[in-house]
Amino acid sequence: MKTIDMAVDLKGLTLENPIMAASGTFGFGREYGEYVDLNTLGGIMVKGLTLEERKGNPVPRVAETPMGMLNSVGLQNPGVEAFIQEELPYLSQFNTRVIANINGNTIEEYCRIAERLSDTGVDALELNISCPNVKEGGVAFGRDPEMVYKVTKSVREHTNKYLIVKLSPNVRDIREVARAAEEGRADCLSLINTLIGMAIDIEQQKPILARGIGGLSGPVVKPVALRMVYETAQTVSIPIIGMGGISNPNDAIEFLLAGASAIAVGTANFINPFVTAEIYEGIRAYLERKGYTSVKDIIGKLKF
Amino acid sequence: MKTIDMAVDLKGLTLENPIMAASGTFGFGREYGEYVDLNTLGGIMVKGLTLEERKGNPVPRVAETPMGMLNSVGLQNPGVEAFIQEELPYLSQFNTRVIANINGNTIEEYCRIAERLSDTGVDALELNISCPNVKEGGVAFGRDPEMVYKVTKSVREHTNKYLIVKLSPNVRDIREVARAAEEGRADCLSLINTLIGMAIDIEQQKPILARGIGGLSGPVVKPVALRMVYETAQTVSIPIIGMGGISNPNDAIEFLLAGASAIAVGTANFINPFVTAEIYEGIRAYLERKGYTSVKDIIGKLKF
Amino acid sequence: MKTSSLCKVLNTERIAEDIYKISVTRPVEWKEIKAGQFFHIKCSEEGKSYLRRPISICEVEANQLRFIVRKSGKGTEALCNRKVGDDLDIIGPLGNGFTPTGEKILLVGGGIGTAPLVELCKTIKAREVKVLLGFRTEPYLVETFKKYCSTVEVATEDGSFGVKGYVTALMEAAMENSPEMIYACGPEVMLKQIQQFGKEKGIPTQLAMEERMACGVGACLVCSCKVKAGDDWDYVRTCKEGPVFWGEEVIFDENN
Amino acid sequence: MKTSSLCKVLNTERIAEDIYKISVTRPVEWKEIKAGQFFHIKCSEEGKSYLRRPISICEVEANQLRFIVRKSGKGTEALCNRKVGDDLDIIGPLGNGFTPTGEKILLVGGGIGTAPLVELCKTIKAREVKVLLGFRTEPYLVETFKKYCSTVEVATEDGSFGVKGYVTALMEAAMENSPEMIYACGPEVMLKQIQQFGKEKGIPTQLAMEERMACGVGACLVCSCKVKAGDDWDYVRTCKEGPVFWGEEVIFDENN
Ligand SMILES: Cc1cc2nc3c(=O)[nH]c(=O)nc-3n(C[C@H](O)[C@H](O)[C@H](O)COP(=O)(O)OP(=O)(O)OC[C@H]3O[C@@H](n4cnc5c(N)ncnc54)[C@H](O)[C@@H]3O)c2cc1C
Ligand SMILES: Cc1cc2nc3c(=O)[nH]c(=O)nc-3n(C[C@H](O)[C@H](O)[C@H](O)COP(=O)(O)OP(=O)(O)OC[C@H]3O[C@@H](n4cnc5c(N)ncnc54)[C@H](O)[C@@H]3O)c2cc1C
Ligand SMILES: Cc1cc2nc3c(=O)[nH]c(=O)nc-3n(C[C@H](O)[C@H](O)[C@H](O)COP(=O)(O)O)c2cc1C
Ligand SMILES: Cc1cc2nc3c(=O)[nH]c(=O)nc-3n(C[C@H](O)[C@H](O)[C@H](O)COP(=O)(O)O)c2cc1C
Ligand code: FES
Ligand code: FES
Repeated sequence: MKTIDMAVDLKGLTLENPIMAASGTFGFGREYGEYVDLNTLGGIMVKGLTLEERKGNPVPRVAETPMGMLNSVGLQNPGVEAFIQEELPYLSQFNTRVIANINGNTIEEYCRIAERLSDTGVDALELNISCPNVKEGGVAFGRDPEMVYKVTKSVREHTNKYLIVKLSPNVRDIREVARAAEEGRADCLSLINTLIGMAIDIEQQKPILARGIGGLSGPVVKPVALRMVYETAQTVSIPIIGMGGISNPNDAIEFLLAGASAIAVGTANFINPFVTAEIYEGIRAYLERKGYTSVKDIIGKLKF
Repeated sequence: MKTIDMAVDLKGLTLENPIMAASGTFGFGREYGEYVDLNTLGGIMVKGLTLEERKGNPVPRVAETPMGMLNSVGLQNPGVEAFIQEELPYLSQFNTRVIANINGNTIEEYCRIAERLSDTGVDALELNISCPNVKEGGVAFGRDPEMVYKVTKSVREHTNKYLIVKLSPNVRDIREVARAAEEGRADCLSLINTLIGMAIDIEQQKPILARGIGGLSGPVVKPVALRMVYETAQTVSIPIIGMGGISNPNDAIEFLLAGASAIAVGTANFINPFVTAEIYEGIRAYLERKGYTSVKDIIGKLKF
Repeated sequence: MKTSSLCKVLNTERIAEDIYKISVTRPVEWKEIKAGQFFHIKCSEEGKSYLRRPISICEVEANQLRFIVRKSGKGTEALCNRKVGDDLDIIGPLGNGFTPTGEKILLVGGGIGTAPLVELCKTIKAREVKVLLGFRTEPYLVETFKKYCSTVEVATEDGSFGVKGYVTALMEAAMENSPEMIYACGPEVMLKQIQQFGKEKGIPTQLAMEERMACGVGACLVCSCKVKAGDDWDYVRTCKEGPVFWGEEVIFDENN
Repeated sequence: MKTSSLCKVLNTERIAEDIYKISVTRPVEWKEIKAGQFFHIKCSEEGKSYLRRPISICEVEANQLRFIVRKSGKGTEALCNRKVGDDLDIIGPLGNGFTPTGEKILLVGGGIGTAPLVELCKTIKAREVKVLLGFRTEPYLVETFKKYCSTVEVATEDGSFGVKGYVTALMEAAMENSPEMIYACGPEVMLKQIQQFGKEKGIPTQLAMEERMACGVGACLVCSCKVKAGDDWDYVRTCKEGPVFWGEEVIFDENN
């Protein structure tokens, strides 16, 4: 077995390997820590945090769709303070990057959370400006390039942490939004968050989700996510963390070729709790078979 | 068997039943005419027409994705004149509505095609401002509310035909675009056209489609389409033709409940050439079982 | 570290209309399995259903596990159609399970909610176990329960078997020998009535709740159950803090 | 009006690595089936593959149809894994098929492209039929061809069977008895060479082309094949105007 260098460099943040867990699908690591060795992950993006505890939306919060699911969790979380006290010490034990996914209703809230996290052990902040499941703020921020620029710039001024901006796919042109985040001095972009969808129970003639609409994720969104990652990689010069439907090594490699420097796995964990480990092995095997010595050799190498 | 009234009224256009064939998936009716009796369809939206003949994009033009497909046909069509001479007489034999799907690179081109079709036997025009597979025009028109308003208004001034505007899902907010089309005096909206996606062959390290990106359709897009139809129905007062992934009676009923007055079936024809007939029967059976006497009774009747 | 388990389907048997008994091999790693816990099953390998489906353990044997499944949608249909010899991808056991306590206990099951009570009935070390079962029409598992406890009473909505009506109608009579605990599983309306009943009679209840799940292991927070938290309320995870809750904690929503 | 057809799988046999012979019942509605036509098959009922897959007819019998399928992706894998007794949802026969003509003919097949030539070889009424077959390594169908024609020659890329090299290398020698027609099916590079060869020798060729399909019936226009149209070129439908084209019409793209 040849040694293959799996480390990736996100220009300011290095990862031991390009496989991360996507925010909101991996809790604070404890649960899937029983299935995979958290030390083998490049990074963990924790459940979206808000300034204060949030109870989230009423149930049902999930609906199955063909090869995908809709969720409307609505950012249920214990608040940034409880995260720092109760979850971060646990996560910090592992040799993996801890990324705090932060959410606000106003620019000020984003800044305050960022500030609060600045002196902690988190390795990076991921600005979630695209959660479709909160009524106020969230969506509007992520859909408008002007607002993306503003919130990124403001948060940038309140923290020295490595700053990832997570983009919404529910936009007119992902390139506009990506450019705005880059101009606001994001260190990195992550995409995509969920598409917005709906499902109806025709017997009861009402939506399956209590909130009516929810975020679509899983294999269904992969073609859209991959296209957006590709377009973004053609547009910005900061690194990209690609996600959206990644369920196996093949999917992950597609994102790397399209220009993602790292990838995150979300919904696929629910189907297969071992999937991150399988993706690691699969990428390794692909690189070996194709004669590469480093995963960096395939990033952005799509022939087109 | 109770008599159930399957006719729907699109305010200016009546259909014998709400089931239509979606543009680009049903050619000019000849091929699927060998599988289903075209008289049993509410309407047929023909392959997208341009002023002049178009050869379309290089192959491969199709890629399979989980529960869906990407296409990049690129509006291959014989041109509006050849359609009128060679295809329309065939289609006019049937007791079904014939809808011409029209495409241009400029507002002027849209107007000229509309004008040319005004004195023919087509029952309606469907303005395709959202085809993702032509380089010029198409996408830009459909993604920007201002442009949607302009092109709709201009075409409106050049024809007396019933005017349907087909919306792109690749927008920031479908409601903005829907409102713009309504203000431009569209008689009806149809949605959604395809999402934009990509697929990569990791062995060859190149996109599967020759053009790189393509339009995503099939069951995968249904949750997004349904949400957009619902949002649009809450926003405009003109009727809506819903489409996107409809593959069985259940799907069709979801769209009707969400507020579509009629539905169109696209990609599902490829998997099951009899699907439109099965959807007709399935809707009938549902209405009967639930004690309705007319399909109109469920349109927009979502309890939410 | 937990490992993935492929369990071979040993037998699939239709025991009532749309109700199947599915027996699978028991992996050696799964040492302790408690009544009320569930397994998260990949019903279809091909994508007919995408998410796993939570299915309660019905009976635990040394070398096999038994589930009772109601064919109700895409996933359970695929599951019930699995053939003998197929490998089922299962994770579990998950959730908390029932807390066995008391000498005189009452088990109340409605429909498919009768299934998890079998293992409870079989393992609980109570002196007196009484079982009340409710079905819409065709009953099942009645004989199985009879093997493990003294009294089994059945109600059916259409009166086709046992007493006509809801299972909760049998509860008043069951008070005669003053049960110390009530364990229940079934439709929400039934659980709500039992909660109320327990409160009125001063008998503690444990209710096995159902909620739509995604991960099944506590990571995604879609399966929230509303419970009391001091003067306030809180959402906890049905898959992790549940699926079994004490009757006094659960808050049922008005509109359900 | 055409009807849907469910064909029962009668037999599935692995005939080489990743190559399967699948026999299904022949519905009575399918009266005429021509060599070179194809069927559009729903390989998986559950969504493992979504689109149908085009598969050429290999042999037509009174009561059954035989396909040769190479397991290469999701759909063909699902198809090859179908069990005896399963119902396959098939539409067809589709496309134009070969035009049989001439007394002395040459058939050239490469890899899985050998399959459609079997039915042609079997039904063509030519005096002399010579068959050239090329494989990467393990050959298949050779004995089948031998049943229906006098001369069968084989080339393999690694020389493990027959002549070492590409099948096109056998063509020069085959010119000895001056064939009047060449029919070919196989990878694009092979077809391109045969087109060129036919042009040089003045022998008409018919090439069975492959292109990715969606509808298979001519409605969606994804399967375009570039052909000459006077001084210009045109895209025609591989599924409808093809899959068999005259060699002189086809325009192969440079970069392929
Ligand atoms: C802890 C727990 C234990 C259970 N034990 C059993 C059991 O032993 N036997 C049994 O037959 N059923 C059991 N169920 C219910 C079973 O999980 C659902 O009937 C099943 O998920 C529905 O799936 P489907 O494929 O039939 O329906 P679909 O309509 O295809 O399901 C679509 C989605 O909705 C969810 N869903 C739909 N109905 C329910 C429901 N009632 N509860 C939870 N999720 C639902 C599914 O999980 C899936 O994600 C249990 C549920 C829970 C939460
Ligand atoms: C007219 C015609 C006749 C054919 N006859 C046979 C036959 O007799 N036996 C046989 O084994 N194969 C035949 N093929 C090729 C066969 O259809 C492809 O191998 C198959 O579609 C690939 O599907 P998959 O599920 O293996 O691959 P996947 O990679 O899962 O396919 C994904 C998508 O790409 C398309 N695709 C991928 N490769 C090809 C290809 N080489 N040609 C066309 N579409 C492709 C598929 O149809 C599908 O839509 C024929 C193709 C055509 C066009
Ligand atoms: C249940 C669930 C909860 C999620 N919560 C969050 C969140 O709190 N913050 C966030 O930025 N993204 C959240 N997401 C989005 C995912 O991180 C990811 O962007 C998306 O699901 C696409 O990836 P996937 O298809 O691999 O899941 C959530 C997704 C799911 C399915
Ligand atoms: C192969 C193909 C070609 C299409 N061509 C057109 C077109 O010419 N004009 C148009 O307005 N829409 C076109 N569409 C979009 C469909 O009409 C429809 O809006 C979309 O596919 C979503 O519906 P579906 O999921 O049911 O296919 C095409 C779709 C496909 C799959
Ligand atoms: S199902 Fe994911 S937390 Fe319960
Ligand atoms: S596959 Fe649709 S036209 Fe050929």
